[in-house]
Amino acid sequence: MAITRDQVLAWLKAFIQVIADNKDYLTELDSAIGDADHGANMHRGFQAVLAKMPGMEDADIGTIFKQTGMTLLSTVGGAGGPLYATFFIQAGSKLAGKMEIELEDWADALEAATAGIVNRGKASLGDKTMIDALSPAVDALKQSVAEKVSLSEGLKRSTTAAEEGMKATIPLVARKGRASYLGERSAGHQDPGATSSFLLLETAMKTWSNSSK
Amino acid sequence: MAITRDQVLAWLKAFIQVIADNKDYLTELDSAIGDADHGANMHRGFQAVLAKMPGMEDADIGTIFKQTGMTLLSTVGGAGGPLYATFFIQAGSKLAGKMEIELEDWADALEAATAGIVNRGKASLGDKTMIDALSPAVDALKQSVAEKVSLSEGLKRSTTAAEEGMKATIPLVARKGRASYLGERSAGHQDPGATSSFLLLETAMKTWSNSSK
Amino acid sequence: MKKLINKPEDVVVEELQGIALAHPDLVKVHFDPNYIVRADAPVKGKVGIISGGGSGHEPMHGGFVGKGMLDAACPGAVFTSPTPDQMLEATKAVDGGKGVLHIVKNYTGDVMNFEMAADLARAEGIEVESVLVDDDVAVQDSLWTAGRRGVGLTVVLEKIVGAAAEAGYSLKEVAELGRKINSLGRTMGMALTSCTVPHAGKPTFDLPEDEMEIGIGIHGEPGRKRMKLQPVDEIVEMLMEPILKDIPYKAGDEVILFVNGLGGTPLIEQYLVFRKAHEICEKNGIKVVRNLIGPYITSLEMAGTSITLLKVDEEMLKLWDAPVLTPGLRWGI
Amino acid sequence: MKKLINKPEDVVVEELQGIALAHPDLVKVHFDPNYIVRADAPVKGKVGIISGGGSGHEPMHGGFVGKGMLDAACPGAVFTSPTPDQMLEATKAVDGGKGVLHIVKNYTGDVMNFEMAADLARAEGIEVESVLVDDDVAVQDSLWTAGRRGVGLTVVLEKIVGAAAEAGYSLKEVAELGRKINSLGRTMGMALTSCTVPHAGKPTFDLPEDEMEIGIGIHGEPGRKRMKLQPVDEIVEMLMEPILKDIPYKAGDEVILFVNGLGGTPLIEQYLVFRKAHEICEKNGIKVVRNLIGPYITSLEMAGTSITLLKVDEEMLKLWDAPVLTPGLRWGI
Ligand SMILES: Nc1ncnc2c1ncn2[C@@H]1O[C@H](COP(=O)(O)OP(=O)(O)O)[C@@H](O)[C@H]1O
Ligand SMILES: Nc1ncnc2c1ncn2[C@@H]1O[C@H](COP(=O)(O)OP(=O)(O)O)[C@@H](O)[C@H]1O
Ligand SMILES: [Mg+2]
Ligand SMILES: [Mg+2]
Ligand SMILES: [Mg+2]
Ligand SMILES: [Mg+2]
Repeated sequence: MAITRDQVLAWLKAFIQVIADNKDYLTELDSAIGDADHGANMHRGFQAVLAKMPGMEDADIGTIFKQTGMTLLSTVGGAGGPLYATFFIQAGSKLAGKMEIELEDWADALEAATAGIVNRGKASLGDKTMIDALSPAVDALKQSVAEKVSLSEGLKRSTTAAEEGMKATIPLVARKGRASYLGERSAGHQDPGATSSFLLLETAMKTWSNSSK
Repeated sequence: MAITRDQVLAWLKAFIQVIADNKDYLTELDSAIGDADHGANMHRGFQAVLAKMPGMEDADIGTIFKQTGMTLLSTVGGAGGPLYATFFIQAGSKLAGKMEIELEDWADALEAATAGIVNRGKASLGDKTMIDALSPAVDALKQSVAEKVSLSEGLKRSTTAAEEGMKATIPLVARKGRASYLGERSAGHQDPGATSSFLLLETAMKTWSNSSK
Repeated sequence: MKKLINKPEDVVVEELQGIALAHPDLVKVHFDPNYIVRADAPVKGKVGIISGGGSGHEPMHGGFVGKGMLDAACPGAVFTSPTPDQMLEATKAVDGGKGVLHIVKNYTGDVMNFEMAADLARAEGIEVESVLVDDDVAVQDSLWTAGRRGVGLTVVLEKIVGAAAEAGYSLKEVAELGRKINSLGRTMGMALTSCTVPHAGKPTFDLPEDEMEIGIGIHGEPGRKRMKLQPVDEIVEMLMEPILKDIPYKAGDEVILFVNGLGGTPLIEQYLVFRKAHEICEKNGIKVVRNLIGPYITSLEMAGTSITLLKVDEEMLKLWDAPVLTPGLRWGI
Repeated sequence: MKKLINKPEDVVVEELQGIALAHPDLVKVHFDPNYIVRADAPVKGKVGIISGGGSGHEPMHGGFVGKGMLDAACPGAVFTSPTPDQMLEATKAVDGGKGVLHIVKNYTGDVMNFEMAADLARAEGIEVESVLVDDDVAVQDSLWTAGRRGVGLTVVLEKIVGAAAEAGYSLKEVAELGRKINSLGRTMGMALTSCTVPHAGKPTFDLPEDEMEIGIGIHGEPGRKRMKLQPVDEIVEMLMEPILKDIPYKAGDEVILFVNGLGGTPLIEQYLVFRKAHEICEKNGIKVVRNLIGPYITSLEMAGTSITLLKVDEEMLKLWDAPVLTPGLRWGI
C-alpha cells in the first residue's frame, strides 16, 4: 500500500512522456489565453529532468523531488518554472529521506507543494490558475486520509477533483497570470497550468494505482 | 476631316477618365510582372493634367501636348513618367502652333513620340513594353496616310494594331523594364505600359472618330 | 509557419551565436546559463544594471548591452522568462562592487524568476535592488489582474538608468530613479496581426483581414478589444487617450515620445503614428522634447505599434542624451 | 489590407510631415517638390551627395540624410521613382560649389528621372556626376534584361561616399569611389511573403504557406525562383553562392557583411542569417571586418532578407568608420 522510490521514478518518467505527448495541446491552450509557450516550456524542463534521471536512481524520494524541482527551475522559465520548481522542492522537503510513502505522506507533500505555489504566486481558488486543479486535489487527499481509504481510492478521488477543478477554470475570468490581461476574454478557455497540473496528478494515479495493492 | 484643338482636349479629358476607370486593372497587370504602381502613377499624373486643363483651353495643339508632357514628367514618376512625358513632348514639337491636325500630322506626331520613347528607353519591338503597342500603331498610321484613307479608318487601323500589339506582349519574355527581372516568369502576362498606351490610342479613336466626317 | 530559422528549439542559442559573431567589440555571450554581458564587465566602481526577458523582443534586451545602458541581459526561450541561474550568473558578472540593479518587467514569470535570482545573489553577498516596470495602460492594475505589463517604457528606462549608473549614481539612486521613471511613463499598444512562436507553428491568434486588436502586449497574446480596422489617425487617438489620462499628463509637461514598431510594421507607418501622436501632444500643450521611432521592443513579426510617453525633467534628459554604445542604440560615441 | 495609414494617396506626404516633426535637428523637409535635405545644407566647399527612390524602403533614402551620408534624398510615391523636378531642386539645395553626386539605383525609372534631372542641373551650371548602383546578382546583366537592380549595397555605398564628401573629396573622387564600391559589392535577397502597396490594397503576389521566393528585389515583385521553404542555413547557402562567385570574392578578401531585414522579418531571424553568412565567409577564407544587421533598405512589410558583401580596403574602412549622424544610421557623434 506504499509508493516506492522506484514508483516515484516511474511516475516522473511517465509524466515526461505525457508532457511530450501533450506539448501541442498545452501550447494550444496557452495560445487562446496566453503566449503559446507553456507546452514548450514544460517539455524542455521535463526533458532536462529525463536527462538527470540516471543520477536519481539511488536517491531517496525527497531528493528526487528536490532535484526535479531544481532542474525545472533552471530550464522551464516563465510563470510555470518557479511554480513547478516550488511544487517539487516543497514536496521534496516533506518527503526527505523517505524510500517509500503512504497516502498520508503524499497528501502532506501535495499540500506543502500547493501552499508553496500559493505563497509564491499569491493565487486563490477561482483565479483561473493551476491552483484551481491542485487545491481541490489536496482537499480530496486530506479527506481521503481522514476517511482512511486505500491508496488507489485516494489517488482516484484527488485526480477526479483535479480534473473537475481544471474544467472549472473554463468559464472563469482570469485574475492571475498572463490570462488576466485578457479580462473577460479569458472566459471560455481552459487554463494551461491547471491542465498540466491535472495531468501530473492523473499520471500519478495511473502509475501508482497499477502497482499498489 | 481634321482633329480640332477642342477635340484634342476632349480626347485628353476622356483618357483621364479611362485611366481613372482602369487604375485597378493596370495595377493588377503591374502586380503580376512589376511593383503594382502603374495604375496609381498614371492616375496621379493624369489627374494633375486634368487640373491643368482650364489653362490649356486657348492653347494650340502643340502647346497642349507639351504642357501635358511637362505635367506628367513631374507627377507620374517611375519608368512610365519620363516615357509618357517624352511621348507628349515630342508629339507636341511636331504639332507646334497647330489649331487642327490631319491624319498625317497625327502619324508624324505619333512617330516622333514613339521614337522619343525608343530613344530614352532603348526598347525594341518584342521587348514586352509600350513600344509593342505603339510601334505597330505608328506603322499602321503611316500606311494609312500612304493609302490616303479617311481619318476614321486611319484611327481604326492604328487602334487595332495597338490592340494586337498589346495582346502580343502576353507570351513575351520581358527584356526591358522591371518585368525583365522575372525572366521567363514574365511570360503569360500582358504588359501594363502596352495596355495604357493602347487605351490612349483607343480613346483617341473613340473621341475623334465620333466627331470627324 | 514562415520563418527564417533552423529548428525551433535552436533559435535562441543560434541567435546568441550570431550576436557573439556580430558584436565582439561590444559584448560577450555566455552560454549555459545564457546571458549577454558588456565586453568590459565588470566595470569596477559602477553599479551593474541587468535585465532580461523572453527572446523574441529583439533588440530588447540583449541589443541594449554595452556602455551607457545594460551591463548584461538574460534571454529566455521565446516569450519565456529566463531562469534564476541566468540572472544570478549575470549579476555576478557585472558586480563592480557597488551593487546590481535588476530591471524587471511586470510579468508573473519575470517577477518570480528575478526575485529568486535576487535572493540567491544576496545570499552570495551582492547587494541587489529591483525596479519593476509596469507602464501598460491597457490593463487595469487591480486585485483582479496580475497587474500592468512592462512594455515600451522599459527601453527608455534602461537607457536613462544605464546612463545614471555610467555617471556614478549609487545603487539606491539608480533604483529610485528607475521607480521615478516607472511612475512617469505610460504605454499603449495595438496590433494588426499576431505573431508565430517558433515551436507553436502558427499565429497565437487569428485576426480577420478587417480587424485589429487594441491593448496588446509584446508576447503575441490577444489584447483587450477587437475592432474594425481604422485609419491610423483614429488608432493613434485611441491609444493616446488612455495614456494621457492615466497619470495624467498635463499641459506644460515635457515628454519623450517613443513610437515603437512591433516587428512587422514598416518604418513608413511608424512615422505616420508619430505624426499624429505628436499632434495630439501639441494639442494638449504637452511638449515633445525628445523622441524615439523604430522597432526597439518587438513581438517577433507582429504588425502593430505601441506609443510610450515619459514625462521628463532636466536630469532625465541629460541622462537620455548621454552617450550610449550598444548594438541596438547608439549615440554620442 | 492591414496597414497603419490614413488615405493611400496621402501616405508619402504624411510620412514626410512625421519626419519633419521628428528630426528638425537633422533635416528639413521640402514639399512640392518633395525632398529631405540636411538641416545645414548647403555645406559650402563640400560635394553634395543626393539620392532618391520610391518611398516604402525606409529608412532608405530619407533616413540617411545628415552629416556624413546624404545631403538630400528625393522620395517618390510608394515604389515609384521620384521625378526630375525633385532631384533638380534637391541638387540646387545641396550645391556647395563643388558639384553634386547623384547616387542612382539601377531601375529604368530611377535612371531616366535622374538623367533628366542631371541634364537640367547642368543646364543651370551645376556640375553633376552620377554613380549607378547595380549590385543584385539575382538578375543577369545582359542584353536581355534591364540590368541588375540596385539593392542592399546602396546603403553601404551611401555611407562610404557620404563620408568621403564630408572629408573633402572632389566630385571626381567621390564618383570614382562610388563606382569602385559598386564594382566590389554584391547582393542577393529572398522573401517569405510579398508586401502590399497602399493603393493596390492587396499583396503584389501570393506565396503559399510552405514556399519562398529566391532572388527578389525591394519593390514587392516576384523573384527569380519559387521553392519550398527551407531552414535558414540552407537559404543562406543559396544566397551566398551566387554572391561569392560573381566577382568572385576570394580567400584573403576583407569584407563588410550587411544582413538586411526587408521589413517584416524580426531581428532575431536576421541574426540567424548573419550567423550562417559569417560562417560561410570564414569557411571561404573571407574575413568579415565590419557588419551591419537590421532593416535598412526595406520593402514595406515584406518578410525576408538580403545579404550584401562589399570587399573593402583601408580607405573604404576608414570612411565606413567615420562619424555619421542621420535618423537611420548614427555612430561616432
Ligand atoms: N500567480 C500564479 N499562481 C499560480 N499559477 C499561475 C500564476 N500565474 C500563472 N500561473 C499559471 O501558469 C500558467 C502559464 O504558464 P506559462 O505559460 O508556462 O507561463 P507564462 O504565463 O509566463 O508564459 C497559467 O496557465 C497558470 O496556471
Ligand atoms: N525601357 C523601356 N522602354 C519602354 N517602355 C518601358 C521601358 N521600361 C519600362 N517600360 C514600360 O513601363 C511600364 C511600367 O511602368 P511603371 O509601372 O509606371 O514603372 P516602374 O516599372 O518603374 O514601376 C512597363 O509595362 C513598360 O511598358
Ligand atoms: Mg505562457
Ligand atoms: Mg510599376
Ligand atoms: Mg511566457
Ligand atoms: Mg515603380
